Amino acid sequence: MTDSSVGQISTWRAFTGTLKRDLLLVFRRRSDIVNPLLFFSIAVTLFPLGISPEPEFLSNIAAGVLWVCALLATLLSLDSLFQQDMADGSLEQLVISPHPLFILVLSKVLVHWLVTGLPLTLLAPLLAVMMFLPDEGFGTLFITLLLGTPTLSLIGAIGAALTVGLRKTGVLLTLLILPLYIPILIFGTGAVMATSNGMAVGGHLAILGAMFLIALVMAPLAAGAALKISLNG
Amino acid sequence: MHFDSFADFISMGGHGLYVWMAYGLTTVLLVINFVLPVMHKRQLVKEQARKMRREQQTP
Amino acid sequence: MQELLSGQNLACERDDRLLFSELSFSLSCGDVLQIAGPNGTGKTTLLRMLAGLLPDYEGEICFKGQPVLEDPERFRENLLYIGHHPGIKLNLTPEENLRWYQALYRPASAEQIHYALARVKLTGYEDVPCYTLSAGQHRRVALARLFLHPAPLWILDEPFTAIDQGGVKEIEQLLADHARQGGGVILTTHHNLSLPAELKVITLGQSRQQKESFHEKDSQLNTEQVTEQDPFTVDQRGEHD
Amino acid sequence: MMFETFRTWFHRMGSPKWFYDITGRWIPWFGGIAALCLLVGTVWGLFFAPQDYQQGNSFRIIYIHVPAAILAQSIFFTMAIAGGIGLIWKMKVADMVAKSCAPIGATMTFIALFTGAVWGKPTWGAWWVWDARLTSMLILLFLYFGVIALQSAFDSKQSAARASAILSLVGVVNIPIIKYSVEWWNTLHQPATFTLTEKPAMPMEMWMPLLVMVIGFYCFFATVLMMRTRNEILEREKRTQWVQGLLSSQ
Repeated sequence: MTDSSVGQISTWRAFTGTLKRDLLLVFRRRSDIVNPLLFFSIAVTLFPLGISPEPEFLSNIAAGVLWVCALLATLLSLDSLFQQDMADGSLEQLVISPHPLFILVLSKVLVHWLVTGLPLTLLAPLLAVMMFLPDEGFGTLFITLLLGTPTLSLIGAIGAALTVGLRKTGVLLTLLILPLYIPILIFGTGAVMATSNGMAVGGHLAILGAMFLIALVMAPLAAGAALKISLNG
Repeated sequence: MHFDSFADFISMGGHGLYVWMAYGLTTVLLVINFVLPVMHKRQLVKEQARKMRREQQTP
Repeated sequence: MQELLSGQNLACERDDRLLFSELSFSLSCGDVLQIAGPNGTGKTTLLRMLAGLLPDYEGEICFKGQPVLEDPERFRENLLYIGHHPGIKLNLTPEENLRWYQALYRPASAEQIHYALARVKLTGYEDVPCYTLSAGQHRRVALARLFLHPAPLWILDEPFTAIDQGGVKEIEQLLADHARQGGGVILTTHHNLSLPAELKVITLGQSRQQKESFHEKDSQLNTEQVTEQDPFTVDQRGEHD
Repeated sequence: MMFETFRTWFHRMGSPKWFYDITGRWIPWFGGIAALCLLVGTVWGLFFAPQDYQQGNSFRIIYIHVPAAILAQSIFFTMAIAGGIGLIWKMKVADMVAKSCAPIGATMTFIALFTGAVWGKPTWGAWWVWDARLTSMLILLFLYFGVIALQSAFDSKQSAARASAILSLVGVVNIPIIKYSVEWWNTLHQPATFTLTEKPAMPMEMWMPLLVMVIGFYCFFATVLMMRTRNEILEREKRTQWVQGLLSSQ
């Protein structure tokens, strides 16, 4: 035993410590960042190939396609959110640490957003060019993704936490989470379409913001409760 | 009574197919919903009986 | 001696299967308590329950006389639990792994971490990614936390898994020291512990043996196996899952 | 006093045996009322109610579409509330009630969707229209499927009940948001389509049978729910003496 119990237990330090650890882990395995981006680009490319490369048509569906693909890319990356921690036993350590579990969940979700949601948001304008998104739509697309992707990560964390203890997850996570993503999709694309039509988007953004806040308050709690259940699955 | 004849009633003013399809499927589904738990219960009773017999054979 | 942890009438049922019931124990400061019993009798479940990982159980667990559920945070601050899986990230170095654990509890300086790693014979491995280390070394990284986190109560699930004989001796010494300094240890192990202090033992699965006669042969075999179990067979099993 | 009575009732409700006994007495009543109401409502709706001046006789589908749609939503709420009770107070019976809700709710949602689509054909000329009500029903059906799939993915019945309780609570929070956003989306894409059921004022002869049908559907749900929960009790408590005695006496 050491006689140096100088430092005090601090939830903030636990939050930043977990944040740092997870970022370091992602940095060591960069494919976790790159794969969702590749998926996003490939999936968007399929639409002109599968439907029609005509600029006028593409500019009509651009917002929807970009949003749907960003949503699916997020969804695919969610699978691994708690999987590693479950397998190596550090999830148990998170749960019995002397901190509110939802804070630590929040830290993991933040990392997930930083390595998937944020890069997707940054990449989206580039793909929007290829999809002939009307010029006015670019700003709105960026802002809606910036507001919407954290909500996707938060809600997705609930599904990831519910399914992490199962032997074969398969498409279950998708089945659980996709219906819950629909409102975000509707308002995200709605806002971009509205700007393209020269309408105000303040309302859409406010609703997206409200959904983010609701998810921010409730999702970590639900995910925390789900993790405790999954540990006993 | 709203309809003049039975044939009139069946045809529903040309919408018979839709009305009867909706009512038919609903009836089927409701009946299935009712029958499933009944069958399940019977199965549980049967299983218990089988278990009893097994226990009697090998005390 | 002051009472550290106690359980009254603990019972655990998992999916309609009763693992144990009416289990009471008391762990005072200075005690080492071993949970023994054949496989599948709920040793790990009991440890998880005591550590607060199992939400449904009957009975009451008290930490220093106060029910754990009344103030879980205080209990958790005073607990060090090392589970079946050591909780080591393979892509991080031992030092980074320990740094995260210390962020959850009390921060430690690099010197302290190096000292702890030296105590578990990992000097020179501080900066090596854990995936290059062996299973035994992973377990040692986890055990290094015992030198860093001054919690009075240790709950250790098979701490000797994959550890060589010399290491086992040292850890036994460490447990004895911890007990002498007023701490308490609860552990499961298949080793025959040789501790200078008195060892309390709870054996699970006895009542079941009486009830179900066909288990008897099994459990007799088990008690013999326990004494002879080779650490290396455990090692291999550990690596498989 | 009130509170005490409620607490003892709540406590007794948690005992599977008590629940089994009391619902055994209730089932004939609920079942009887359900059969009566469904029969009366159907005959009344099909034979006697006047036809709609715009939609003609296809309007008669309302007598199953609307009750099914109402039930689809209330069953989800029931499921979430029961799941929440099971989660917070660790009440086994509540878990079983929540589990039994899911298949009935999914059936009701499917009925609402199917009848809506069939009704849409003569009204809009297409089997499927992205109407706000139908779209939210479709999403609700997905939510039900999610709960059922999660329910069956767990080995442990306890964990299955808890996990699906969390999912249904999350779903309940989301249902109003989904409904609102789908309605908003609908006005954006299809301005001024006329909806199937929103009539300014329905004459008495039209909505009375509807009321009877709604009551009938509710009672039907209660009956099937109790039957399913009772089976669930028998299965999960099959090691207890009273269940073994009860099953072998039949």
